[in-house]
Amino acid sequence: MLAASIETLATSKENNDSRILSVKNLCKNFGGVKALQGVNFDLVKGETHALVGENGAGKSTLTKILTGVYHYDDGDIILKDNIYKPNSPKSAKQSGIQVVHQEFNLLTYLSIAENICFESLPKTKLGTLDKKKMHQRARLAMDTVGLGDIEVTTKISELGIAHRQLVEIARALEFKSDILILDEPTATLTQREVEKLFTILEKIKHSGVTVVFISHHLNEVFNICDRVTIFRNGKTITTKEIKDTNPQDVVSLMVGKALEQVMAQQSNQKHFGSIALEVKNLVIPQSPNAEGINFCVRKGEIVGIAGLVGAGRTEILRTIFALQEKISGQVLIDGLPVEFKNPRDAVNARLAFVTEDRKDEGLILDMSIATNSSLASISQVSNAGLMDFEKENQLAADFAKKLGLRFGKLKDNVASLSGGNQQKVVLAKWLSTNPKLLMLDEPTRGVDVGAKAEIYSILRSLALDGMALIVVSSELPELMTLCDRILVLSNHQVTGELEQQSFSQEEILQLAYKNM
Amino acid sequence: EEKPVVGLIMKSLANEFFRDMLEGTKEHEKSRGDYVLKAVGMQNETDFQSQINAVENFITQEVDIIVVAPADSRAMIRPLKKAIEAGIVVINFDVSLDADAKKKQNLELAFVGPDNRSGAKLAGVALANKLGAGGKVVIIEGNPGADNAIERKKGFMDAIEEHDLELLASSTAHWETEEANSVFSNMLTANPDIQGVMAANDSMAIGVIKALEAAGRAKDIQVVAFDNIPAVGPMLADGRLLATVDQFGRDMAANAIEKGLAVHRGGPELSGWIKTDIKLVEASK
Amino acid sequence: MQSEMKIDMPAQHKKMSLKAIVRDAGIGIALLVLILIFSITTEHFLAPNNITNILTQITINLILAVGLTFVILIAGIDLSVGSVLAFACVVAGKVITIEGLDANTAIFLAVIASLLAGTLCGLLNGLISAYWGLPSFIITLGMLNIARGGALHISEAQTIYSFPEQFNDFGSASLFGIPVVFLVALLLVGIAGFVLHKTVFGRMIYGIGNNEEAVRLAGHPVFWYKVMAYTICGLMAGIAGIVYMARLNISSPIAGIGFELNAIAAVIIGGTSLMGGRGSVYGTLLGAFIIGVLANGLILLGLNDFMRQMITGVVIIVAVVLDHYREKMTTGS
Amino acid sequence: MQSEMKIDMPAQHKKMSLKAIVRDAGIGIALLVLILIFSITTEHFLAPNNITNILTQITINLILAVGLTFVILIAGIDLSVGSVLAFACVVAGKVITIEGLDANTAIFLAVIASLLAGTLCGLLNGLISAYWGLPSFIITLGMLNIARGGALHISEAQTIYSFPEQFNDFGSASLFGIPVVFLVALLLVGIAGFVLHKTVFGRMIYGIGNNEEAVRLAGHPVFWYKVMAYTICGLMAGIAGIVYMARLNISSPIAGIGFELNAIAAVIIGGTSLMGGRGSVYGTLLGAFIIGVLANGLILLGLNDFMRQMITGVVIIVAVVLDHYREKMTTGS
Ligand SMILES: Nc1ncnc2c1ncn2[C@@H]1O[C@H](COP(=O)(O)OP(=O)(O)OP(=O)(O)O)[C@@H](O)[C@H]1O
Ligand SMILES: Nc1ncnc2c1ncn2[C@@H]1O[C@H](COP(=O)(O)OP(=O)(O)OP(=O)(O)O)[C@@H](O)[C@H]1O
Ligand SMILES: [Mg+2]
Ligand SMILES: [Mg+2]
Repeated sequence: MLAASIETLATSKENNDSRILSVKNLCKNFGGVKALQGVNFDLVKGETHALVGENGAGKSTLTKILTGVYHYDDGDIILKDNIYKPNSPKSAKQSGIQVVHQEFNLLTYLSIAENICFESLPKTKLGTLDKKKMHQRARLAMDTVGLGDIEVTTKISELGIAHRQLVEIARALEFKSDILILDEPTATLTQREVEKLFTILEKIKHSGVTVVFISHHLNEVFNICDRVTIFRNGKTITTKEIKDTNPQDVVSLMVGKALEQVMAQQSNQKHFGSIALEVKNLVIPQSPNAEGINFCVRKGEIVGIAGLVGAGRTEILRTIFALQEKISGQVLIDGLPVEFKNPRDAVNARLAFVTEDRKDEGLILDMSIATNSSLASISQVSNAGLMDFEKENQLAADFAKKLGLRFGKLKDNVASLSGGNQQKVVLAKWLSTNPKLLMLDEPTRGVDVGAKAEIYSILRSLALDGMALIVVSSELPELMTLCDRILVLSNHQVTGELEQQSFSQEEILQLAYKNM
Repeated sequence: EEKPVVGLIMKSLANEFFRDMLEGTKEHEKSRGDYVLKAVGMQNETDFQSQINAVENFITQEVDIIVVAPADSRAMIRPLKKAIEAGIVVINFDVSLDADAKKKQNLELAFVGPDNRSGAKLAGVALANKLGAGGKVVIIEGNPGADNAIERKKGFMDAIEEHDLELLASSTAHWETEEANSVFSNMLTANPDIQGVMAANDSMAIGVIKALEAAGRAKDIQVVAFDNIPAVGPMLADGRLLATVDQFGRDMAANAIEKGLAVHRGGPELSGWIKTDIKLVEASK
Repeated sequence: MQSEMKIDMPAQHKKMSLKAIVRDAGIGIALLVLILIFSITTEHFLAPNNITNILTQITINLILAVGLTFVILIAGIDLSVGSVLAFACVVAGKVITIEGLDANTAIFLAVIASLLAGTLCGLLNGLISAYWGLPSFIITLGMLNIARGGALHISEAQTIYSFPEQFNDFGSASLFGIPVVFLVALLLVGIAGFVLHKTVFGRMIYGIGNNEEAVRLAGHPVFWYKVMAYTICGLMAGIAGIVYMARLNISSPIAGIGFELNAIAAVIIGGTSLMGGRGSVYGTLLGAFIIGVLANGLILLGLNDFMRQMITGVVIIVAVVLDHYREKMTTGS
Repeated sequence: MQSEMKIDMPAQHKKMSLKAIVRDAGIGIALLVLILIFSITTEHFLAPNNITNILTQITINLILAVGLTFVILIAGIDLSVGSVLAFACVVAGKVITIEGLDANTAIFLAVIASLLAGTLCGLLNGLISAYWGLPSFIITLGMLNIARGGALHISEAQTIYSFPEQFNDFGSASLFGIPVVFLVALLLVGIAGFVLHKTVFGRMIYGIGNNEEAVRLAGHPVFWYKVMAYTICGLMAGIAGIVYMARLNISSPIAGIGFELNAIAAVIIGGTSLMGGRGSVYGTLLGAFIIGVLANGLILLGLNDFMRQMITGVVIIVAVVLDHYREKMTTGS
């Protein structure tokens, strides 16, 4: 069912095919960083317009300028025939531009309803907060994003990352707007939610709202967009009609050269070693009544874990890494049972864990690239407790090179990097510990195609060198290109295990829905 | 000829007793007109360091006379000795430096000031006379560790022992009205048979009297205190406060300065304890 | 999969507030334990008289703590409340003792003066810290000195006294054995609870404490909401100043020294997070009770001053440790 | 665009610390302004004697502030330092006056006792707040009461005095006009700076202040680092206790009341963020100087106490506002 709020989204004016927004030669500097240096594009009323480009190309910066978060230095923006220079998020909203930012902007300890209605909380006649109306509106909005079964009084802190993203989208949809900008809305969603989102977008589009869609998933772009604008290094390269182009072209425009198909390059000689990790009858607090989980990973093998959001994939990794307690079951490393009391034990046993939430758990945003790179391997760059800065810089520089990190100086704060480059720093942090078992939760979330390919080839060569890897991902193509074996979870239970030759999206999805 | 400079080191000027004393010295300075007064107080009563700092600052400024009301009877000895060695005339008033400590440091210094202990005893005796032997009393003490608080408690205890009073409880209220009000209310609950209260200063007595009024016991419980600040005037007038002790604070510092100037002019060195007046002020009903 | 909407909102709503109450009441367990201990170990603890005492004694701390709840919810702090209390108190004392005013006018003007003085200090705290985005700890530490110096300056360090009788009577009046000043404090708790939980302003306070940037991105004037929180805190200190005067019948420039720590303790023991965004003014009420009951009970026990101080410290720590376990139990299950 | 890596790391590194120094020195501008004002308006400000005075006078605050820098860098706070100073001081006083010990043994044991007492209090603060993840504000507020009560209890509220002469001499000794106790404080600043900037431990302190979870996940024993920070803070309070004794030649159970606020002010004015993760102990040094110079200069100016208190408040606020503009200028360009 489509919420009434969406139907009212478009207070549609004359539906002439005119441009409602055009951006000319837009420039923006952050101190010395030239984030935007000549961005040109326009929006036609009612279209769905994709922005693509590598990490750090400037997509989010443009978004923030359009929504009044940053002021621009130079250039022009024309909105509905007027010069547009929003000086606050509020004025942008009043001009009809709504946004879902790439970073979460939720109020963690408030309820879903309060978050959704936060921009204009309903008031009663007495001027107090109208909770009834607020809950109604929130329920409607949650229905539109397919989360009607979650109580709107639930606190955000109790939600998983995907649900949080959907709440953000619900919040943006709740408000009337002419232009809706979605900055990587699908990065944290699984297939099922992505499809749901697309249905919603389709409806919005029909009601005359112009959608700006930012994503690193070109299949999504080609699925739902009318036009695509390509960014490279703070400039727009070109805008194309989707029907006149294809993903290969777009990729080569993005990276400036044809991308070797690393993705397809599957090595054939698979010699797996002994079992590196074995999990026996693992039961976790989130699902105390489920059957135990069993699986193993061999040296040199990449095992993927698929499943819907909330299936419990993250929890398994967190349990292995001793970030949460298990109820029962056993974890064996190299055939020996281990009882990690804390992540420290896990790291000492040469496990590594790239978490799904890099902002909260992965990085120290306000510290330098070098500091973050050496965080888990600090004993390598210190001597009897004394830091060896030269070694540290060398280590960071090595991994930056290996991972193709785009950065200014090693002492720059990680916060100044784009999302994808931040992810590479997380990888650097763990790879520098030279782990035996590397666990990755959504390793390429928000990472651009080029970097993604690089990361894939890095992971593969690590496996070739004998490392055992577990990859949790919501992108089935990612799992299918990367993994030697895929474990499917549904509702905290293993519903299947597929070998490479039997990989298929349909099969995986079927298993994923099995226990729902 | 240049006028001699007097450095006056007081305790917390937030305390109205010292504030009043300071006003007295200002009048004195004006009326004599032959010296320059530099006065320093401290942030709070326990801020000994700032008194030491003040002595050091005065030595730096080469004042001629330092007149000091020590916040701690022992901490000040060493810096004052330094001042004397620098040729400054030092007068100790209000609180006496510790005799034992003085001896250990070989410091000869007279003390100009009241006898807090016998003052408190005067108040205690006034209460004892009213209650008769066996009267049940409590003490509301000043800041623990503060010399005048200790002296006053000793004075109260002297009266209690000599007149066979019964001490039910003794607690600090840190010289403060509100705390005295709370502390005493609670004491009264625990000991409903209290007949008399000895408060180490008037501010605390005000809190005690409010608590008595609230409990409806103002008539049958007697209060004595110390300081004679203006705010207890009405309470003395109508008998809510049985007695307090006036140590003529307004003149105390001025007297000390007077003595210092005399020594500075070449008068004889002072020695021993030059006691200043204290007087029991009783309810006037 | 798409579930139908649940329309039984009232039930849902009730359930939530019940849970919230249990959460808030959590520290109540510590309070009950304290009360139980003192009821058994001392004779007079539950005497009506003593209960009146306790209520009177927590009044001022409670009023200050209510104001601080707003500030702490936005992840700020206000160290100046004790000094502002004294400043407001002295200003009101000067006004109420102006010669030639009739009693009612004097009282009215004094109340206004006190509230204005408090509000002004709070407003300054808020404007300075919010405008420049400076840590409120240091700004209000500055204000602590300014307001205290101001109070001493205005009063020339003298206790101001002899107020109209009606005014003094108000301070010691009681209704069915409950001190009127405590009822005033309770009313303030109620109003604050209403404002925090039932109004848009309240949501903004919680929102800012959770994620200031998100609130700003949602287009709200964060600056003004923050200023308001500090201003309310100042206003409460002003009210506390008047209550102090009415209760003790004097205005003292050295009133309220150290009160800030007690008030902040009440707020934190009451479960409000110093990181902002979480907590409630009802928790603050319980926190103030814990501190008040403890002070009262330990004196009734006849412990010496030093033991009392040590035990107070221990109980403060134990209270938050217990609360931690309770919270874990409720969220864990 | 893909920037090539710069491998000339040494230069890079040097540049960084230069910028860091400029940043730290920022508040130095406020300090210079103060010094300038006092040099012009007062006669004795720049007299060698007076400079010695200032150095002596800031010593204890500086030592406490060095310890607090560690705690504040991990986003904690320690309100107990003033009380812990008194506790350590009294314990040492008891030890140093044990009959029958020869002077050197007595001094040695007293120093050990003081450091142990301080360390113990800090350790407890750290263990309790880190183990249960409780707000250090409230835990150390508890400790404030416990340590003070303990100090009063042990000393029976009496000042302890008459220490060996060597000990007292140490407190007033000076080297080329610089008080030895200040040199001790300066040495502590140097050690703390080294630890914070050059060691793994220091790196972890900054990391925890920025993102505790990330440090934990990287396999570091966050718990122990946090406990260490509080323990260091306690140790510094113990050192301050011994210095207090040496300087004043007494051990007073009521020493150090309110010192925590001054020390925290020094840390914050020095540019360390209360949110943790940002700041340096060199900034703290400047912060302590600002507070000390201000106190000294205002007395030399002969202002009355209340004015002094108000001006102190205003200067504290102005100092952080100025620092805000300086920071904006350096990062903005
Ligand atoms: N607040 C800031 N301060 C300094 N530099 C910034 C800031 N925000 C962005 N940048 C820089 O601007 C450039 C563009 O970043 P932006 O976030 O717009 O990239 P993006 O295209 O959204 O990348 P991604 O796909 O990884 O999200 C990057 O080089 C980034 O480091
Ligand atoms: N609707 C919901 N209400 C409350 N908690 C939920 C809900 N959905 C998921 N959770 C819980 O939130 C936590 C994190 O959710 P998340 O979406 O990350 O799921 P997950 O189990 O980590 O699965 P995955 O990593 O496979 O997406 C999990 O403990 C999950 O059980
Ligand atoms: Mg982006
Ligand atoms: Mg997950």
